[in-house]
Amino acid sequence: MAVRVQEAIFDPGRLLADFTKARQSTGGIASFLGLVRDAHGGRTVQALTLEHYPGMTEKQLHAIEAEAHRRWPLLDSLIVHRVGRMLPGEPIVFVATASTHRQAALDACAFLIDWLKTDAPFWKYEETGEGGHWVEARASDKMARDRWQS
Amino acid sequence: MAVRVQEAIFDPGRLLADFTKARQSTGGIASFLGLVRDAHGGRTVQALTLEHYPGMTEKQLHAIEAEAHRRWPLLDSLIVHRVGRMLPGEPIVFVATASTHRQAALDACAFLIDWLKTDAPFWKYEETGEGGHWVEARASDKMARDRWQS
Amino acid sequence: MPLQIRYFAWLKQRTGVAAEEIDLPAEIKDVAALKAWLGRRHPRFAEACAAGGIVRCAVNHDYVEDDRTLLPGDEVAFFPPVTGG
Amino acid sequence: MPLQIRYFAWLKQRTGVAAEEIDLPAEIKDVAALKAWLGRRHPRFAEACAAGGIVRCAVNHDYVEDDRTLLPGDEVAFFPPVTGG
Repeated sequence: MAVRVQEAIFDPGRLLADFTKARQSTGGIASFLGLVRDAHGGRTVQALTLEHYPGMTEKQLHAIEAEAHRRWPLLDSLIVHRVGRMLPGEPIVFVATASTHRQAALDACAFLIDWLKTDAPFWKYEETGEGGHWVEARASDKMARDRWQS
Repeated sequence: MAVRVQEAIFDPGRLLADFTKARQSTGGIASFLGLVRDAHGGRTVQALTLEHYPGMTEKQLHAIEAEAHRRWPLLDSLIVHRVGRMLPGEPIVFVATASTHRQAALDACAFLIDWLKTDAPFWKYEETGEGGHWVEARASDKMARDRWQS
Repeated sequence: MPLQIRYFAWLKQRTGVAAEEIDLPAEIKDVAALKAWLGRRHPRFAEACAAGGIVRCAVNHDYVEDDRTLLPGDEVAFFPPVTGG
Repeated sequence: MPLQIRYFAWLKQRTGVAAEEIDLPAEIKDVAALKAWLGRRHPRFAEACAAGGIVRCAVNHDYVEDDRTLLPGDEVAFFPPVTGG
């Protein structure tokens, strides 16, 4: 189990390779990688800046990760989220889960990214050709999170 | 879109890194990696050999991939499956999907691995401490596939 | 009662400060009352609170509702719905 | 009618051959009849077919049911439920 919040760009391939090493008993590894898109809502995106709440971010991510381990038989998990300014095509977030059962790995990975999107204190500021603005939360993210309620 | 069936071992990190390159418009990439487990049904697994049906394998994988693209707005996808003899901890299969929408990427990735497990002509032969045997199909794989029926 | 207040994202632009240390009058006992009190210092914060559902609150790094009782030394943060991932 | 027959996984061990070219009598018209006919050549293949639900069939690389009509030159494969991934 690990949570990392960092400004530095990361190499998703390297993260997956490291996460995969020496897994003799792991049946499956699911992962999700979020990237900065060059367009959003019909506007060209020149850069994205992620603000966060240091301290609360780590606390919430650890809580979300612990919840995933409570719900599914996971052998390991990893959440890496960047903050600061980044350009289109750059990675923002990487989530990986390992389990002996593929369904547990897949479900837990989807759960982590859904909950992270609604519960971790990050805010996106977009720079477009028409100036900068804070990205608004989407109702669909809230719905995606709520389907995991039990 | 790409399908590869190969004997050679692959590096999942390298596959994800290559799949991620130059994706300015991609919002999310989901992936699943299947690994050889060192135990199965209470027995120690020393090696796993994947037999397949050359020609039909590729045809079925392409059909499954096309079905995923028909169901979800995918920008790209990749299926890599090994055949031949492999050892615990080695990768067997890697599936990746790219979409502007994370839910499409996640769902299509789960769909691909579920359908692949029931529709692609691969057969596992396990070598254990008690000799070798063909792995039996699991009812749960059939159920996982059937939940995608519409 | 001494409290640490923090604002994030566009709420920070509404108040003009990222953080402030305040000494709360004794009659202000919960988050709802604190929001009203802060609204008198920062009219544009009051506006955002009035809009409904767009100002979230955390106390000591945990999400709380408006009825959360405040204690001396609490770190209280206000921010819009999150948009990470 | 000339046909290519292929067997995979443990069915191949039951028949003792991976592939065979056969010349099918004219009265054998579909997969069901072919299975019965092959069962007379390979008693342990007949056993597997009798067990029900564990012998799958593909013609020219597509899954088919027992009522699939056979055509000259078809490649017909028999195998157990798949276990890849």
